[in-house]
Amino acid sequence: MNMNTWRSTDELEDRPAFRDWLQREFPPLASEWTNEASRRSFLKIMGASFALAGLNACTRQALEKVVPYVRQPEDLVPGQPLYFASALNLEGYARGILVESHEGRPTKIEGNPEHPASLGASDVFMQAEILALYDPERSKSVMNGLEVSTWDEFLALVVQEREKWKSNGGIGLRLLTGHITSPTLLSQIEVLLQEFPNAKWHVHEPLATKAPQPIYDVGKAEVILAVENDFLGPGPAQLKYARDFASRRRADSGATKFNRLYVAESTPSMTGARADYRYALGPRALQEFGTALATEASLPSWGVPILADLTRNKGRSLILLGDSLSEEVRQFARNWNRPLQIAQPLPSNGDSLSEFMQHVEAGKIETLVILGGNPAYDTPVDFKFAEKLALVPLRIRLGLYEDETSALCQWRLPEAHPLETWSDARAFDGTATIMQPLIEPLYGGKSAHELMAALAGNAVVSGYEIVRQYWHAQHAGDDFEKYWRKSLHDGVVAGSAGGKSSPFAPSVRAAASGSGLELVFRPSPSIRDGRFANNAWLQELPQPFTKITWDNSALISPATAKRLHLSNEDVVDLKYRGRLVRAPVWILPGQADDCVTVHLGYGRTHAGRVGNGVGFDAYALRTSDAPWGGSGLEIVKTGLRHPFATTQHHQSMEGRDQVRVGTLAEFQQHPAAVAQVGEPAPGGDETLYVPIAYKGHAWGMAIDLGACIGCNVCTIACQAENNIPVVGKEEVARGREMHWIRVDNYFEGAPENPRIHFQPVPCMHCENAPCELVCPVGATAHSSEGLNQMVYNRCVGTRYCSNNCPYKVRRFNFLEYDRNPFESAPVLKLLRNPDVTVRTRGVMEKCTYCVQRINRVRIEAEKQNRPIRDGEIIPACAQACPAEAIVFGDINDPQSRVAKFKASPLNYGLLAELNTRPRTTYLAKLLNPNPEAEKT
Amino acid sequence: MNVPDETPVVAPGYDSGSVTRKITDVVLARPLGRGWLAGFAFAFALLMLLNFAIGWLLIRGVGIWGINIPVAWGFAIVNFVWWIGIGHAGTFISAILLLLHQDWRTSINRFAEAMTLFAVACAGLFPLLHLGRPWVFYWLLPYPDTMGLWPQWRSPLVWDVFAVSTYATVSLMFWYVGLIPDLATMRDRSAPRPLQFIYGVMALGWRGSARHWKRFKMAYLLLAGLATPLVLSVHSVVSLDFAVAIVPGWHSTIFPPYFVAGAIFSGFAMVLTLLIPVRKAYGLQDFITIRHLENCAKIMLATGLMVAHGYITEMFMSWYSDDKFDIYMTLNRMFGPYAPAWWLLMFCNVLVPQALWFKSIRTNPAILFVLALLVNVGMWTERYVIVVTSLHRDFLPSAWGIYHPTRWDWMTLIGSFGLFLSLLFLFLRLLPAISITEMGKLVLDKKESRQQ
Amino acid sequence: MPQLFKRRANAIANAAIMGGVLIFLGACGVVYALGRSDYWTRKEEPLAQPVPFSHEHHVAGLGIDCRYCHTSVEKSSFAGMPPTDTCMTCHSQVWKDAPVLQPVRDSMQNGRPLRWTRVYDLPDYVYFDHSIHVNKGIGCASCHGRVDQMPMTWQEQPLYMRWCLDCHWQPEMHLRPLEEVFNLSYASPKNQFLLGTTLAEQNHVSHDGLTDCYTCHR
Amino acid sequence: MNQNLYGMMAEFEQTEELLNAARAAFKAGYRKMDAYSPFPVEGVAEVLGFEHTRVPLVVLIGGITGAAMAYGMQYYSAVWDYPLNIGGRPLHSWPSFIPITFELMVLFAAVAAVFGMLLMNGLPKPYHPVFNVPAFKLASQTRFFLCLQATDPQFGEGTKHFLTSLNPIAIHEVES
Repeated sequence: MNMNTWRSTDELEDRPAFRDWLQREFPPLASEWTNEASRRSFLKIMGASFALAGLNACTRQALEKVVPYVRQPEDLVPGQPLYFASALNLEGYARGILVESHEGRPTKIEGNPEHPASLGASDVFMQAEILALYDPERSKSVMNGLEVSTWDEFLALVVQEREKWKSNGGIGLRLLTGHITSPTLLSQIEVLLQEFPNAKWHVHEPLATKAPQPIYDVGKAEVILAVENDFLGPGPAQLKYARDFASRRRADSGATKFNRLYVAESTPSMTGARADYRYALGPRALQEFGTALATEASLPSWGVPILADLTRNKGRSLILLGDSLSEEVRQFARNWNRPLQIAQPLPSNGDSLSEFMQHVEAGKIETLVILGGNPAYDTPVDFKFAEKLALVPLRIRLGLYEDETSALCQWRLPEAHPLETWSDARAFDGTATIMQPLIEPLYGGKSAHELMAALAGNAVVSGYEIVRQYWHAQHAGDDFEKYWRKSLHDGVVAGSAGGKSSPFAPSVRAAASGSGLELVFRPSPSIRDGRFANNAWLQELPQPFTKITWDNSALISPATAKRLHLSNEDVVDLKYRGRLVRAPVWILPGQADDCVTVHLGYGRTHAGRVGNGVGFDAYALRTSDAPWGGSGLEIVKTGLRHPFATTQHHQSMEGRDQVRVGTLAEFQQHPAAVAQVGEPAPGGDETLYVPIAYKGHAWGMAIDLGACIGCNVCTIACQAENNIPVVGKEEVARGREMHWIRVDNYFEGAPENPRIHFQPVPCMHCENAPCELVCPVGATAHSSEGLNQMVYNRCVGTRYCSNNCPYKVRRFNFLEYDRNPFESAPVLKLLRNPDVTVRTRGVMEKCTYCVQRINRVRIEAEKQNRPIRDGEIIPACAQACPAEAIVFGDINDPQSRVAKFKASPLNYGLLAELNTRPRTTYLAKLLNPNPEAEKT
Repeated sequence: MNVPDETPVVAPGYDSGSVTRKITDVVLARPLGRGWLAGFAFAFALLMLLNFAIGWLLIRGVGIWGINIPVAWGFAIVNFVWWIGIGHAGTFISAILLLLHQDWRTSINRFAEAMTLFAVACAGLFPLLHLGRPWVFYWLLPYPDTMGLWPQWRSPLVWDVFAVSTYATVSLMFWYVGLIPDLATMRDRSAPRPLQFIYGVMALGWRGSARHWKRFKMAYLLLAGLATPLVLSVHSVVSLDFAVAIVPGWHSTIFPPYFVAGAIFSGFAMVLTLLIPVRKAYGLQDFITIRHLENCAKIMLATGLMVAHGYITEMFMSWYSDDKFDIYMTLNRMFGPYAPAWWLLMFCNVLVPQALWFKSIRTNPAILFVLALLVNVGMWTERYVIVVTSLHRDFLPSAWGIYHPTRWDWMTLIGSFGLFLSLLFLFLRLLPAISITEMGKLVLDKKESRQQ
Repeated sequence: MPQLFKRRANAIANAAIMGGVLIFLGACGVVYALGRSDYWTRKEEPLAQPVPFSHEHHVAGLGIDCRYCHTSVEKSSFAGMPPTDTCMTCHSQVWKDAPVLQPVRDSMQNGRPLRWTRVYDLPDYVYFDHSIHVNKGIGCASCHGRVDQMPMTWQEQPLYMRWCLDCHWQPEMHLRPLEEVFNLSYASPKNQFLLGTTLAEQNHVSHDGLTDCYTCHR
Repeated sequence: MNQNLYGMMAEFEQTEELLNAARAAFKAGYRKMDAYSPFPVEGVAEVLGFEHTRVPLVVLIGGITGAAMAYGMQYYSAVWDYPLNIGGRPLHSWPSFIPITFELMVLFAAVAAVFGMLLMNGLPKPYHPVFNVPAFKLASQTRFFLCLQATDPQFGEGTKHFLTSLNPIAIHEVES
């Protein structure tokens, strides 16, 4: 009985000796039995452990308590989750969400289908936000210097300050925020600035693009050229773009005419991976290409057919340019794209950071209020923000964490998490969402609204009133209550799209000139600009292409590596414009030659226990004049080595056909030619056994490789849904990551510019499951609906099933991961999905097709005596997928979507020749080459 | 039977009485030697190391080992297969050679059987330890539980449980039955009352009655008859742990015979490794003669060749099957990250035994000893190669991994030697290491055959 | 030589062997029995509660329906434990100041919930759903027994897996008409099998899937 | 002659002597007798009129029982008691049931052999009259003994004389 073993481990844990021992055990870097004391205590425990191992079987189940409410909320049915609509911000832009809440505990975030920026899907940051909510390391109390203070004491201070401001119109009062779209907050700021005309508001957003990109209708584009523009990658509009793009790449959905994607970029991006043609060029070359494109002069030979293709489809073609390209080129592109523009570029306002810094130096600033952000960490290094901040006498910070910026401020106010507060925000297209709290602030945080109200001398009002008042002002009239409720319920404010939105912090144009090695800055695909650095889920999420976890690296091309005699894990000094950063090297096929890409967001010093000291800080090289990189980089080998923890050591397909790719043309000529290759799966009759009939439902899954953009959200959605533990860098390095669905990444062809393939791999739920055959205790067996069941509490941990699984999708609890530093914090127990068992040490686990969801739906349907509808059951991965690449359903029902997918000639089973008869199958990936380009 | 041209299996000039005296004196008359004490102390220290490693294992879990996904089996299974293999020589000698009337076996079968028991004890340890939750090992046994669940009979691991436990039980009984008359002798020869008493209890009051002897011989013969197919089945079942799986490098029909051959191969290597020092230390050269060593060497040569044949067949089949996974596996063994291990095993198991073609080497204890040691290493490496290299790169390149043993892996392996040696030292000290009755009979028969 | 052993040694030897065998068998028997014993399963063991709540009094005496307190039993996996104010709906009038109800009043005042001891405590890896059982015609009494006759509530059934399976293997032996689900005194008729089969027909209770592992374990 | 006499015992040095003695005794009509030797002596038992043993039969029965139980148990649990779909294999996967059937057959047969033998030999029997003879300790080492039991009708005054006629090294009276 695993609960017994738990208890026995508890008994051990209570011994202090053992506890700090465990501390030293994790990370397992620390040696187990170095010093005398622990060795002695060890011998004690060793004795105990034998006793316990014996006693385990002989203890009665302990008595548990059941604790009812005192007053039970009306709409709450104990044991049944509730869903609330809200929104989360990325660089200020809202992505609508639905939050699942169990007895008042938010446990899971899904996209809100009503919301234009999520369309029911989600990105990795949305999924991980739930962990951020409970993060035990968020700042918990108002601090004044080293003193623990209170909100009231702070208000007292504000009162004094206001007297001063009243007298001088707020000279020296400065507001520094990230990018804000919240209508309420904007109006609050406006009010403040009106009251104190001499006060000023500055905006800093580390990843803000130079000029706001309009939003285009990718779904209508026949031809797309993306230059250094990762529109399928993480970003405020990623989910919409991915959905629209994928909708034009489905051979099954009747769309016989694919769109065509050309990508030229310096470092592989999700967009590049999906391209029909990809060109790896350094920033300089890209700039030249851009100019050539705009001027139609001196276009490289490979560019000619592209331009032709674009021109042929003018009006139905897009040129999407990255920020590093010059304004002229971007203007040219904007004009070109106008026909497909769906959302206006948002007007810029607000004062720049450079101006702010001048005022700081000039000593013009007396009181600085920093709302969120983390400028001390992520402002351009040439601003020397951190050291100059001391010139400001009074520094007030509202922040989620005691981070680098907080460390420099006297007054530090704990900020409430978006899931804890009333607020609102706009999506990229202006659609407003009213954000409602799911839970009382866990750590007594305050929202920006409450702080602004306080500054405006109106400290008493609650966040709720502030937001409500704002919207009441927008929608006067007696049906406001209805309007309000509807907006809350739907998660979008009707007709708010295109509404007035907020400033972008403009950053000066990138200089793409000079010579020598080039440096390219990119946000980290996992932790973005560093704001998610303390989120263990994201840190452990294998980054696309490199599959590195818990690190960033200097990405260089194979050729460059050869030239500089560098190999993976070599540590080098990056010397750039008189600054130096020490970084480990990773050789990335598809990276442009003589160009080094570094991911921002790492090397945090005040992120928290999870994020501190992970990777190196690339901001230390990032200057205000060239935020996306530039020339003049020097690499000096140090001779040191830095081990990476990657989850995929082998990225060549070894001539095997796990990912099957063809062209649209091939497919249209011989539909079977693309997917039905290699050794065929044995037919159903080629068996000595009596085939097992699955009479009722037969659950199955189809994954469309043609749609997958490799965004990783399935992995993290699964982690959130199934209580999958984080194991830490050491364990990942040992090959013990626990993700139930992994996104395999293969490179095909020449290493300088290979084709890149993604392949999400969950459990295949084979009908002839090899794993089941070898389990000595029947801990894994087949259900009557064809699920490959894994019963944790029966598992004895022989691990034979994993050995015999050709897909290696099974995961083993080599240690008591639930007790490691990433999981052990008591508050994290609130995060657990109550419908999924938390696994103990020594048991196997794997993808269950989210059986808890299947059972929930089945029970509801049974209670209503009706059949289960197609699409009613959605596993976490499928629900999160922005490209709708994962389809789940009943393959016995010919009308179901999954059955239709599986009927497609593109459908194939992974390693089906082993006669495992997988229930999870794949749809081959189709490319749409340009006949002319083929000629050249 | 007599083989005039060869060195005798017993040096001339012994009658049953002197044989008895010489053997029993090893235990009864000989004082507690410094050598024995030192040896035992060393073995016991290793045993404590094992204890230590196991304790930590139970507290922290199998994660302290180097295993991972994909290589979910490591040292534990390698050691298990290796030890169980070593166990096979004992039964082979005492059962199969008995049925074949190889009378030279008499002077070494007792010792070999003891070795078998201890090896099986070591082997039995590992399947338990390698479980993620060892405290529920009993779920592998059929018993009427409150869950309504049973073992999953299609799993080779369950077959293992039955095969190994049967093997252990039968070997133990075989060994003990053979001991009974000798225990009677010990009872009657030992002076101090307590000793007499202990041996007396163990001898069950054996008095050498003719009727008893008749039944005894019959039972012993039948046990031998049963042990023979058993010993073959046990390692076949062990090999099925691999052969039943679909992993390239495991999924092969040649495994059972080639594992059995390998087992006997390594078993005899271990017999030599132990006999050569022991016969010297206890001056038993007259009973354990060069002839014995040479015969063991011959068997090693034969089984070694079978093993080599196994290797070749494996490689041939993976080429002949034209299965891309299998071919890759074979090449990966030769040239992949674990190539050194593969070449080492080829050297130890294929090349080294060829030296045994030469009588001069077969009859040179010193060289034989070194040779046997090499074979022991080789056979361990073979299992390592089979377990690890097959797993670390199977079907999907994306799931390929690498395995490095941790210090806890090594401790457990080395510790198991401690267990083995401790038991062996105690055995040498407390029980007649050579079958007295059979030797007595043997010298008598020899005398008769000489008289004729 | 004088005999090493006394005459009776033979008897002793035989006795020892016999005894050994018997003790082994005995031990097995004990373990077997213990696993099924009421001690081990806590069957029929009345547990101490913060308030000596009597189902007998409330159900038999006052005729309060199960669902009055266990409100979510038809809707949710969890049958629901009555919040304090449910108790107070009556006990603000009757037994207003009975000392035994002090904890209830305290809870109401200081807003701290009552902490009852679980009587039916399934292991954490077992997922039981009340609503589906109730909606498919498994009576409360089938698992909870005659709570209307329990002054102190105890666990009526052993709750080990085989017990669950007995019903999941043969639901028709336990199904009752839906209107009888909350009737504690309902007695299954002689032709239960026939009745059960027809009920299974009506309420779509199918055998396949009932004994899948994932039905209860995830 | 004294009442509590178990029998008379003659001590020999050679197996042949024992054999001849036994033959003679049998011819002389002695039946209740036994021969003792440190190792099995060919033919003595037969001479004493002990032709064949039932050990093989016991083993056979043991083996059959083991095999039957093993297969029965597997069939019952896998097909009848809790049928599970394991990797799409038939419930009655008889080939997979063979190994355990074989192993348990061997186990039961072996156990039957050992315990059958001990039981039929009436062992353990720590106390036995023959041990009363001091010289008998050599029976497990170098000497061979023939013991005529007092309960034999032939046993009487003549017995000692008869034994002397076999010229043993010594003759011992065995106290019961």
